[in-house]
Amino acid sequence: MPALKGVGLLKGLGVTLKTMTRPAATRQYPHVKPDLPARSRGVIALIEENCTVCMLCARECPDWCIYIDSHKEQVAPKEGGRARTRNLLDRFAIDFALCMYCGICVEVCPFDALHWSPEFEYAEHQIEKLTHEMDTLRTWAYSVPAPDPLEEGAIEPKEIESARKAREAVAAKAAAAAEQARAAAPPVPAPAAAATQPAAATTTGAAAGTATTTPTAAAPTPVAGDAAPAASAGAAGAGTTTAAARPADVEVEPGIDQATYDRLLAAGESDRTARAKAKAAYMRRAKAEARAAQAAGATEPAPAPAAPAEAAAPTQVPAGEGAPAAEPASVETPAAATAAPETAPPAPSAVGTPEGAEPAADARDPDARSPEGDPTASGTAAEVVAPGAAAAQADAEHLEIEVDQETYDRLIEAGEPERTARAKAKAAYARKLRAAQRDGGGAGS
Amino acid sequence: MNGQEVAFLILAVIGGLAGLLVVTSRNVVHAALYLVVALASVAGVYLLLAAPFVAFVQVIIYVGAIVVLILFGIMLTRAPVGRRVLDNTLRARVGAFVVGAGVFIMFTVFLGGAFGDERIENQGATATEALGESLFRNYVLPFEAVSVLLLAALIGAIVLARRD
Amino acid sequence: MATELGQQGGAAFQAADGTGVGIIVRDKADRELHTQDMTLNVGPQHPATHGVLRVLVTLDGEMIEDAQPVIGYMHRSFEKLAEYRDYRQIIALVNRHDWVSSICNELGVALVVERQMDLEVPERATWIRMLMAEWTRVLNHLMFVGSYPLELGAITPMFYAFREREEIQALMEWITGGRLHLTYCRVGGLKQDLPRGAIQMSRDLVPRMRERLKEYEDLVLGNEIFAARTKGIGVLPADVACSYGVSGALLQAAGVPEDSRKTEPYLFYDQVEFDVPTGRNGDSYDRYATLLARIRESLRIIEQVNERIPPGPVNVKLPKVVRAPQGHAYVRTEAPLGQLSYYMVSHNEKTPWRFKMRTPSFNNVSSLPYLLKGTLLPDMIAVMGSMFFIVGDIDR
Amino acid sequence: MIDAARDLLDNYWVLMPVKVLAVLAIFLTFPLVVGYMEHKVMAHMQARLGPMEAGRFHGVLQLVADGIKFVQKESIIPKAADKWVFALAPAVALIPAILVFGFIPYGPDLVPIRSDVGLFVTLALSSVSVIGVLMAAWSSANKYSLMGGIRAAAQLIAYELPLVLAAAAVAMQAGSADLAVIVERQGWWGYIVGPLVIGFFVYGTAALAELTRPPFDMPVADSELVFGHLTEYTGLRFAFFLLTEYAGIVSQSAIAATLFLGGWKGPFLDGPWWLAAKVLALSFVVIWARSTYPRLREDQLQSFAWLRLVPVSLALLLVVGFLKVYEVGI
Repeated sequence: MPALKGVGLLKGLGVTLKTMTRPAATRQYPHVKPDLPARSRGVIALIEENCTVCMLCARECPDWCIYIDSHKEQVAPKEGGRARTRNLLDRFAIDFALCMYCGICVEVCPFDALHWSPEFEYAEHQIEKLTHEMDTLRTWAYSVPAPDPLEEGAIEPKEIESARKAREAVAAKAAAAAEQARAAAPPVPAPAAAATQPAAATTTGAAAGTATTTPTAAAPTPVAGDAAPAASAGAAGAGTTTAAARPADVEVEPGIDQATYDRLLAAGESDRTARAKAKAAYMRRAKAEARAAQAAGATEPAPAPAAPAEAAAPTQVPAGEGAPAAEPASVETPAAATAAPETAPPAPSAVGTPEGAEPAADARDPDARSPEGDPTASGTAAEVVAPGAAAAQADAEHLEIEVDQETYDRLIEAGEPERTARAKAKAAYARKLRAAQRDGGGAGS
Repeated sequence: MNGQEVAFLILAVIGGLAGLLVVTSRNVVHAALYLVVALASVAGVYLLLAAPFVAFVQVIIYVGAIVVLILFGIMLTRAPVGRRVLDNTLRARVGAFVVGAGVFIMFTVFLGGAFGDERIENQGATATEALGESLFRNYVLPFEAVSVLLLAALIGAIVLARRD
Repeated sequence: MATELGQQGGAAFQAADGTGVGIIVRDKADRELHTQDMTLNVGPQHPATHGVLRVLVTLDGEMIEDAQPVIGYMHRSFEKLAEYRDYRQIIALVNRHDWVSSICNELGVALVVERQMDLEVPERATWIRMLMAEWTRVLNHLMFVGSYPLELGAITPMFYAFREREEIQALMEWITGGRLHLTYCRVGGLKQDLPRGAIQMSRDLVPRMRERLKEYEDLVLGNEIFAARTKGIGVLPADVACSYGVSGALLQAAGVPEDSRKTEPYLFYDQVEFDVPTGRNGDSYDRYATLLARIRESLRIIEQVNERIPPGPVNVKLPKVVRAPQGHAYVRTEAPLGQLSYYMVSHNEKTPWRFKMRTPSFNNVSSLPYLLKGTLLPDMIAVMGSMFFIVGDIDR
Repeated sequence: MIDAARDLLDNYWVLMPVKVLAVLAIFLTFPLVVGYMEHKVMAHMQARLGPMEAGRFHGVLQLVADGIKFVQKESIIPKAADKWVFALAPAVALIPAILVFGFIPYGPDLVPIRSDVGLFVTLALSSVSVIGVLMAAWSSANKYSLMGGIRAAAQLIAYELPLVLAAAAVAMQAGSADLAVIVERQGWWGYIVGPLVIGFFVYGTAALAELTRPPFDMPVADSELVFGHLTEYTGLRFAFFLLTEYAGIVSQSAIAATLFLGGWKGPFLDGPWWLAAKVLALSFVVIWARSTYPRLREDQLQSFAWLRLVPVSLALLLVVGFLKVYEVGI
C-alpha cells in the first residue's frame, strides 16, 4: 500500500469543512415550491375549446397514450347552403403513466389546444388514476405560464412575427386614431375600425382574425398601446386568434374546388383526401377573396363582429411579458368579451357550444401554420383564451374568469406560493362557473 | 455457603453445561458460540477469585480473539450456513471422546494430587501491580520462554502457510 | 441442491434452500491447498452495477478467476422500435438509451437524418447544438465523477456532483423544458430557440464549474486512499482497448487521443479550440482523472461557443412528413461515454428501414472480462465503477 | 438531613440502581445526540440540510422518529436463518456497548463502577461486540452477510492489537490501568503533548477500524456487500445494531478522551461537561472522516494494521517504557 502521505487526506477534510460553512443547496420542496421555467414539461394541459379532433396528437404520440373519442354532428346551415358535419370532442384523455413527456403532441397540435403546464404534483396511488380526462386537463390550462422571450438573435416564429407586426400597426393606428378622436370631440368609432382594417389585412394565417376587429369595444386603443413593446405579445395574439377569435374569421360558405378535386383524383389520391384538399383549396381561395373585399370596403363594418375577445387579448400581453401571466390584466379579457355578444351574430360567437368552434376548424387550412412554429410561444394563449372561451361559454351573462378569492386566500394562508394559489383559485373559479352553467341549462346554445 | 460460593456454583453449572454443549452440539458454529459462554463463565470465576485483571484479559484474549479466530476460521472454510447441521462421523466422535476424557482424567489427577481436599481460602484482591511484579520479576524466565515458544509457533505457521 | 453439495464434501457457501442464487462449486485438485471456486452473481440487482447488469464472477477466495458480464436485462429493442417511429419520435426515443446524455444521443440521430437528406442546418442551430451537447457532456461526466467515489465508499462527491448538476440542469430545463430527456434537437435544427438570457447564464456557469472542479481534485483525486484504491487497478492497455473497440474516457486514459470531435469533426468542433486529455497508465485512477480533464475541455468549448452563436433561424423549413431519401448514412459522434454512431438505411419512407446504434457502453463493458481477471473482488467495484457505463446504453 | 441523604447514597442497594439509571441515561442520550450530529454534520458537509421535519426545529427528533419507525417495522427472520443466533446477535453486540459506559470516569468522583483494571474492562467489553457481528453474519444465511462478517472479524482482530497496545502505552505512562487514576495523572491537556500523541493517532485509527467506520468500513461496504452482516436485519433488531454503532462511537470517543485528552479535566472548571465536549468533538471527527474518505480495500486495511499500526504502537510502547524507566518526564 502506498504511503499515506496525508496531505491529500487533510485537503479532503478541508473541502468538506469548507462546504459545511456554506449554505446548503437543499430546497425545502414541499414548503417551498420550485419556480419552474415556462417551458417546463410538467403536465399536458388541454384547452378543449381549441380542439378540433384532428387526431394529430394521438397519431404522433410515440407511445399512444392519448385517447380521443368524438362523434359527428350535423350542423344546420346558417343562411341557406348545405348542412355540414363536424367532429365533436367527447373524450380527451392522456395516460400519464404511459406518457414519456416528449412534447410531440404539444408540438404538432395545429390549434394550440395542448400546452405544457409546470404543474407536477399529480401523483396517484393507483396507476389507472393517472389517466386524466378532459376536466383535469382543462384545469391545468389555467397554470400555463407565458412563454419566455427568445434569446437575442433569434428569429421569431412566423405567426408570432405577423401578429406582432399587426399589433404594432394597430397600436400605431389606434394611437393616431386616439389623437384624432381627441381632436374631434365626439369619438367616431368608424375611423378606428378603418384604421385597423388595413393593418390586419396584411396579416396571414393565425392572426387573420384581427382583421375583423370591430369598433364595438373601445378597448383597442388603450390596450394596444400597452401591448406595443412586447415581443412575446405575438404569442398571445396568435394564441387568441386561433382560439376565441377564430369564429370571427372571414365567413365563407364551404365548397369544393372542383379543379383541385379532379386533379387530385387523377393523381391517384383517395376520394376522401382529394375532397378534403379540394375543400381546403376552395376555402383558401374564398377567404382570400373575402379578405380582399373587406380590405377594399374598409369603412364598412366587418361582417363578423365577434372581435372583442381578441381585441382584449393584447391587454394580457404585457402581463405575460412581465411576470406570471395571471395578472389582473388577463382577467379583464372576458370583461371586454362580454361587451361583444350584443352585436355578435349568434353562430360564431357561441364559442361555448362546440358548434362555435367548429367552423373555424373547417375554415382553416391546417397547413397554413408552419409546423415548426413555436408551440409554447402561444402559451399565453392559454391564459387569455381560457377565460375568454369560458366567458363565451357563459354566453352573454356577466361571467368572468376571476380568481376565486376564497380559495386564493385559503391557499395563500396554507402557505402555497402566489403563483400556484392563483392558478388553483382560478381553476376553482372556472369549475364553479361551469357547474353553475351546467345547472343553468346551458343558456348559451 | 456464602455468596461467593453460590455465585461460583451458578457459574460452574453454566460453564459446565456450555462446555458439554460445545462438544455435543451438532452445529460447529453453535459449538463455538457455546465456547464463548464457557470461557465467559471461566472469566466470571476469575472475578470471584478477585483476579479482575486475569478475568478481563481472559475476555479480551479468549472471547475477543481466540473464539473470534475460531469462528473466522470456521466461516472461512466450511461453516454450514443457517440452520444446517454438520454431523461428525463416528470416528471423529470416538476420537473426540477419547481426547476429552483424557484431558478430564489428567486434570482430575493433577489437581486432586496437588491439592486434595485442601480448602483454599480466598486471599483477597490481587492488584494488577502485584501480578505484574510476579510475572516480570519472579517468573520472568518462564514467561520469556513461553513467549519465545509462541513466537516460534507463529513463525512456523507463517512459513507453512506461505506457498511461494 | 445443498444436500448434493454436502455429499461432494461440503460447499464453501450454500444458498438458502438453493433458491435464487446459483452456485457452482468446482474442486481444484491441482493446488497444494484444497480450494474451491465459487461462482457469485453480482447483479442483476446490485448497487455496484447501477442498473441491471449482471456479472457472473468465478472466485477463488476473493480473487476473480473469470468474470462474464451478462447483459440484456434492460433490452428495450431501440433499433427495432426505431423502424416503426418517424424521425421526431426516434429523437424522443434515443434520449433514453443513455439517459444521462440525451442531447448527445438525439444529436446523432438528427445528424444522421440530415446527412441522408443532405440538409443544411442553420449556423445558429449548430452552435446551440454544440453548446447543449457540451453541457450534456459535463452533466454526464459529473454523474460519474460523483458516483465513482461513492462506489469506493466516499459519499460526499455524489452530493457535490448533484449540486453542480442541478445548476446545469436548471439551464437545460429553462432551455428545453425537460430535465433528463430533453428532446431538443430536431431534424433540420432545434425545437425552438433559446430563451432570453440563456447564453448569459451559460457564461456565468462556466467559471463556477471550474471552481467546483478544484474541489473534486482536492477531495477525490488528491486523496491518498482514493489513489491507493484506484492506481494500478484495472489497467487497460491501449492495444487491448483498441481491440475491444473501447472509446471515450477509457480509451483516452489508456493514452490514445481518439475523439471524434477531433478526428472526424462534426458540427463546428473544428472551429473551436480544445484538447483531448489522455492518461498514461490506463488504470482506474487515470480514467477518473481523464473524466475530470474532459469536463475542463468541455467548459473550454462552452466558453468559446457562448461567444459565437450568430443570429438567425434555428430551423429549416421541412415538409410536414420528413422522409429521408433512399440510401444509407452513418454518423459518428463523441457521446460523453465514447463513440456513439448511428447507421441508418432509408427507403424513402417516414421511418428508417434499418436503424443501427453503436453505443459506447456496449463496447466499453465488453472489456470487463479482460480487466477483471486476476483482480480482487473489492477491486471489481473499483474497476466497474471506472468503466463509466450506463446499462441502458449497453442493452439499448 | 444531608448526612442522611449521603448515608442513603452510600447504601449499595440504593446507589446501584441510581448508577444503572445514570449509565442508561447516558447510553440513551449520547448516542442519539451523536446520531443526530451525524445526520446534520454530514448533510451540511455535503451541501445538504439533512433532517428538517421531525421535531419542528431542524429535525431534532429525527432519531426518535426513526426509532418509532423501526419499532413499527416487521421484524423479519429469513427462513433459512438460525433463529436463535439471529435474534440474539443484536443483544450480544449491544449489551457490551452499554456496559462500557459503566466504567468511564465522568468526573472526579463520578465513576459508576470503579475498577483498577478499568482500561482492560472497557477493551474487553468492546472486543465482545465482535461476537455479535459474527453471529449476525453467520446466522443470516446470506453470502453477503457472511462475507461482511468475515471481513469484520478479520479487521477487528487486526485492529484490536494496535488498540490495546496504544492503550497499554497510556497505562504504562500513568502507571495504572484504572481509568480514574489515568485521568487524575494527566494535566487538562492530557497526553497528547509528548510521544503519546502518536498513541492517540494509533488509538484513534484503530478505534475507527474497530467501529467499522469509514474509511475502514469494508465489512459493511454497501457498494459491494449490500450491508454486510446487517443485510438481513430489519426493524428493531436493525435499530439495535445502529444503536450499537453510535454507542460505540460515543464509548470509543470517551475512552480516547479519557486516555489521551484528560477526560473530565478542562482548563477552567473540571467536570463531566469537559468529557462531554471532548466526546462530541471526537465524534465530530469520526463523522467528518466518514463524509470525506473513500474506504480502504480489505487487504490494504490489513496491511495498514499489521505493517504500520502494530509496529508503530510497539515502538511507542518501547519509547514510553524507556522514558518511564529512566524517568524522563513527559
